[in-house]
Amino acid sequence: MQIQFRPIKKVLIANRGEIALRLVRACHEMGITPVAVYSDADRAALHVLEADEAYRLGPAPASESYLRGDLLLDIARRTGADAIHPGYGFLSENADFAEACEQAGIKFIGPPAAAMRELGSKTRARQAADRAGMPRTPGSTKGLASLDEARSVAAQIGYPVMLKAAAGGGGKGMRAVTRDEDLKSAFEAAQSEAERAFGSSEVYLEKLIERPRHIEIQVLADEHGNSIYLGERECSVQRRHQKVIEEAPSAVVSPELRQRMGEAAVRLAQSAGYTNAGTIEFLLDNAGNFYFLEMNTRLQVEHPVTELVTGLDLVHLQIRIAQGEPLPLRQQDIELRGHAIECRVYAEDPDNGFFPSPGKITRLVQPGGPGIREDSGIYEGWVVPMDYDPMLSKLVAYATTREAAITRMLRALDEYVIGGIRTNLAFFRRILRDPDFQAARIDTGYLERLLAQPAPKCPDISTEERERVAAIAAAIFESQRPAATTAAATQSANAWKSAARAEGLR
Amino acid sequence: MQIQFRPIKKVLIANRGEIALRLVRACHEMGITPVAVYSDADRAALHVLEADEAYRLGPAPASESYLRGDLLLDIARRTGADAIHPGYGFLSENADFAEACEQAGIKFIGPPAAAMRELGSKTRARQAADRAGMPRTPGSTKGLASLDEARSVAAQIGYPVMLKAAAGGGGKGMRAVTRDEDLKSAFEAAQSEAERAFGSSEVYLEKLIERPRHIEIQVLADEHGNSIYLGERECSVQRRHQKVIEEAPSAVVSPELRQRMGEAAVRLAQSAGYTNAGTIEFLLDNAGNFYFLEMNTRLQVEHPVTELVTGLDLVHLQIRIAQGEPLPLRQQDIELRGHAIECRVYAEDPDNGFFPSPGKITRLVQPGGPGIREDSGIYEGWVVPMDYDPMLSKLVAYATTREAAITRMLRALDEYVIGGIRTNLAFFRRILRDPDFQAARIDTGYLERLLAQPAPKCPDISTEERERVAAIAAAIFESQRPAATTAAATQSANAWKSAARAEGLR
Amino acid sequence: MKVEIEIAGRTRVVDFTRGEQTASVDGVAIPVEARLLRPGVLSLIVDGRAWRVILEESASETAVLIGGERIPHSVNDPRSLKARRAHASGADGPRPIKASMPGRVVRVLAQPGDAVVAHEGIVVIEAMKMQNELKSPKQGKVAEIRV
Amino acid sequence: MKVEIEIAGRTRVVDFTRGEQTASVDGVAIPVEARLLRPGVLSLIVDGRAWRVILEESASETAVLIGGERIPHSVNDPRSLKARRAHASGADGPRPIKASMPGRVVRVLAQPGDAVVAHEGIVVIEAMKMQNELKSPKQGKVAEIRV
Repeated sequence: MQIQFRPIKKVLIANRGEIALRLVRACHEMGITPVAVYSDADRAALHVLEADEAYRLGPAPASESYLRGDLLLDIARRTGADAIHPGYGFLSENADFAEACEQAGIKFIGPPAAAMRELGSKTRARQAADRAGMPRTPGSTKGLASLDEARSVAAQIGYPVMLKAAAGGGGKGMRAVTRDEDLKSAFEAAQSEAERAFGSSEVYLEKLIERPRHIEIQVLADEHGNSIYLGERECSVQRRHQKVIEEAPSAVVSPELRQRMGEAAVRLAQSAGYTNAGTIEFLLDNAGNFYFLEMNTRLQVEHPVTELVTGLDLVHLQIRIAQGEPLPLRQQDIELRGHAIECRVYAEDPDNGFFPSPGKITRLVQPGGPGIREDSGIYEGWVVPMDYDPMLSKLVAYATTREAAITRMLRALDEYVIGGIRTNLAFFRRILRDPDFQAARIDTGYLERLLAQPAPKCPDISTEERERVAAIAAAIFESQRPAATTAAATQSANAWKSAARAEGLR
Repeated sequence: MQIQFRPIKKVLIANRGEIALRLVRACHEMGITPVAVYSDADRAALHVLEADEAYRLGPAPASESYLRGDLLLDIARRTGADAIHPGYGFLSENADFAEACEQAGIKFIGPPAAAMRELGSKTRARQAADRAGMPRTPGSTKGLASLDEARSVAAQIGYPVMLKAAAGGGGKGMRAVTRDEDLKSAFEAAQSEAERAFGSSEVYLEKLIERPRHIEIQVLADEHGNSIYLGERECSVQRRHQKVIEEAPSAVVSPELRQRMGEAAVRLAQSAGYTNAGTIEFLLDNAGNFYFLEMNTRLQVEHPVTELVTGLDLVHLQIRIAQGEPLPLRQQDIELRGHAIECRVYAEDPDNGFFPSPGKITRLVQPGGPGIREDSGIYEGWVVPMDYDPMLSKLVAYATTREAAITRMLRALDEYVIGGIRTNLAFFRRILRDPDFQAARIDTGYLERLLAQPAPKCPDISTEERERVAAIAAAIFESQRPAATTAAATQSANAWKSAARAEGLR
Repeated sequence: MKVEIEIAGRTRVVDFTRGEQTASVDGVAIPVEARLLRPGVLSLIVDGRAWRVILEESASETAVLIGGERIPHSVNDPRSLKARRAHASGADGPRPIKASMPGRVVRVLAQPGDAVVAHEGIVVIEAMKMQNELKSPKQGKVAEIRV
Repeated sequence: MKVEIEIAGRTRVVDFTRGEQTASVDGVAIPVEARLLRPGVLSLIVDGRAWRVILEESASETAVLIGGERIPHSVNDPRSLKARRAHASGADGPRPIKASMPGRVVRVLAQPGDAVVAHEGIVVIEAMKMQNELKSPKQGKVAEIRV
């Protein structure tokens, strides 16, 4: 087929937070006009501040704002946007929305609706995997019609098994089953949970892989039939099936394995007529066998680690593909260099059951310097809303080796201060100092095991010394209190002097 | 010779500003204890805040603080530092200080004193260039004994010629001479200026190259006799012989030319027994001939652009070399990928003759996101002292191509706000938008020519629209004035409401 | 001036004199050089060691952040409201639980009068797409629940 | 409220009413949505276009930064000291020159009573290793020099 070049001049960014800002930046870099949208909770967000145009969607709840495809299309038409970038989450994997965009003559920056439907359902994706000759976990490729069918499949592949929702994601509608006796209750529980969560009770059954690593392959496909893979990301460090740390490349993936996984991923994408950026997720067992898990038909949160080791910009490439351009790279042009690690900084309290912690950021000191990239949408004074995902920032460290990337990330974490709300910064320090993580002895169960152990005391500095310093600091802050917010105190040539002034006031 | 591994555990950082902070970071990343020093003007500087130890040197003037080698050695001894990193400027090219360090048993992270002496004097360096069979500008290789000698050399190489101070740098003691009649006055002026600036009146004479590009080669040499080059940097965008923008690679250096220049540079370093990081500067004429200019026996301000295109960390490598480690890389491991551009952000006012502009930074919004690295030592509230070089920050953009790096840098410059003092941020926007810069039609005279032209009006936005928006904003700020500094104003759900409040107060 | 600071259940007496470069902690003198960079950000040099100390104040507690560690403390100062609050929330006596964040109350697990043990769930709150339990800080009896 | 703003020698009347999402400039109404993110940093949406506006206040002038451009202005407000200062420094009448920065005075090029043309050097100041001339802002006569 002959695809002609359709230049994109204005992009509506149908998202919020760090990814919306990252998309605004990419548009500016490409001479494209970025149009931001915002809910009432995001009027003061950076993606609104930095965009060229901005329009209100509605109240804070996503269902009344960022999920309102109709409003988004209205705004796109009104402002004359020729494309919409969905980011991740929200409408990014909604085939109906992608279709509505195409019908409105507005380019959806992502795969065609048909490919999204084909690969969006886990059962249909498993069928596609079979057609593409890609290894997958043993088990059913269709929804289970009955408990009896579940029984027979389980007997056939052997326990332990995993029940999963076909429409699933984020661990919902998932049940691990180790013995036949438990299958009935688990089957029913998974069905009802799936019904509630995704409006579909379809569940299927697959062999449970012991201590698997989560390895995913980034693919790019243009509209001229060219597809390439950009190596893998390892996302084994997870909590409640949510990724916490991602890295590229994986410490255990050899060039040969990378090629086999990459070629399988490309086959799957092509078999489904996939275009633009996508990610194929695999489980890797400790024997080095990989099994297809699912495909994410969008840009991933963790795409920066791939950008750093390949030297490419995935968003720029997404937009160029959407313009009908052929891929500017062939597979042999892709070369991985160095190592990148990403920490997902969340507004949550690890010391208190990872309790969410929205609220005002009263103090912000962000790290910088060599090899540090941060994608975030926060600033000092920003009030983190309670209405959305609690991710504050993606802190990424790049260095020549994995070891150097870890020590660099630790350095950046030590520089980082987010005051006023609780975050998981200290939790990352603990993980990055853990010998198992440093030796890359990780799997999807690693973090739960680490959390089961008591947290080690911080090394180097003695508690006594730290508490002495804390006492001195606390006393000085106390002495400053009356003057603390005045410019005078900030500029005070010497804290003692202003302490004196402060006392004088009493 | 047999060099054994001498692990470095504590490094005294004999510098200030962004480079001191960059060195503190490198130490933290390598598990080394960084010791900061500060003058009275720098007590509140970030390199002090982030270091593990910090000691006062003396009053603000460099001659009483950062140039006091004796104090630095005392502190190093007292705190048990096993090495000193001089950064750039200050004592970094002072052979006597390097010698004093060695005598004190403290490793000077840089070349041996002998090599510094050999290559520090421009005339002796030119002799070394001849021995290394490296092309240089025609002219004398010794100080000119008399005006007559100057006359004969000039006649021999032909006008126009350049008079230069042997101990020179930064354009001081330099005179371009186009006709014999002007030689006498220029010779005397150059001599006295050199005497005043460097305490040596030695001047030499070389052929003036028309419209040269400034191309420099980064070299690394370990103490086992291995030397490599890390490609070139182009620093042709200069003002008053000061670099303003640097990039890597150069748009006009072919792989073949890179190899010839690189190998010549390595030969020179080896002939002088050079170790650690160094830079050989060349002039490149428009016929593609290169001429040795001088060698900088230290880390360069602009080293980050080389780090980004090679994926290496030069400071880490400097420290490893100083520890007696062999280079972890061979020449064939060095590969350039993508393009990096650095802007030197200065506290100066381009609209007012580049008048220096120290003072308090009242507002700071720093850029970030993909491909942006910033090495700086500033923060909101920091008072930029008048006692030192006015460089505030090194803003570096990396992308796959030069074009993409330029648009990315423009994006970052648009995000960047430094309030309270004047900076050259807008000046960089002008340069990066200039067709000649974009086409890499640059030489060391480029910037002066650009400055001779009237500044073009900013594109895209009409003056009328901008002034209307400015008027609205000014009115809103005015309405906020009484409440402006209170937290209430910041948090105000809506500027109107607090405007109302503000009015109510009147 | 003399300030009493309570850290990790221990009271420390910090005494420093204006202009002088030393302070004493529990009677022991130490060389101290302090500089407030901006409100809440303190550069402290104690006997040659450099520290970045950040002040963290919330409705519930005051703390300083040092080298990534969060150190809650209270100031024993009759003038200081914080001190009184800190004492009020000691191990003994009634202890209020406040939701550390806004959210929707999903379930109430305990009733006034119920005896609860430490870390027993009292109320379930949902925010940021997650449900979380507000737990009892100590053993005791639920006095009242306001939702 | 009504505010008169002088920009580039032209006076503009901005009128906005609390709570309403429109403002009028010189009598022309425009949809405006404003939010102050922190002191001096304003997010302004004017008829769908988004602007980041930064307030820049110095002893000598008030300006806003928009899209990298610096736009000095003054507020014609009897209550505003700035307005008076702005008027004082018009093209006519005496115009003071202040060194925009601290530094060492190296040379004084003009004497009181000297006639000078615009941009003529008056005083040479050295700071940050550079010598710089303080130039006359306009043609006229040097009244006095205080160094």
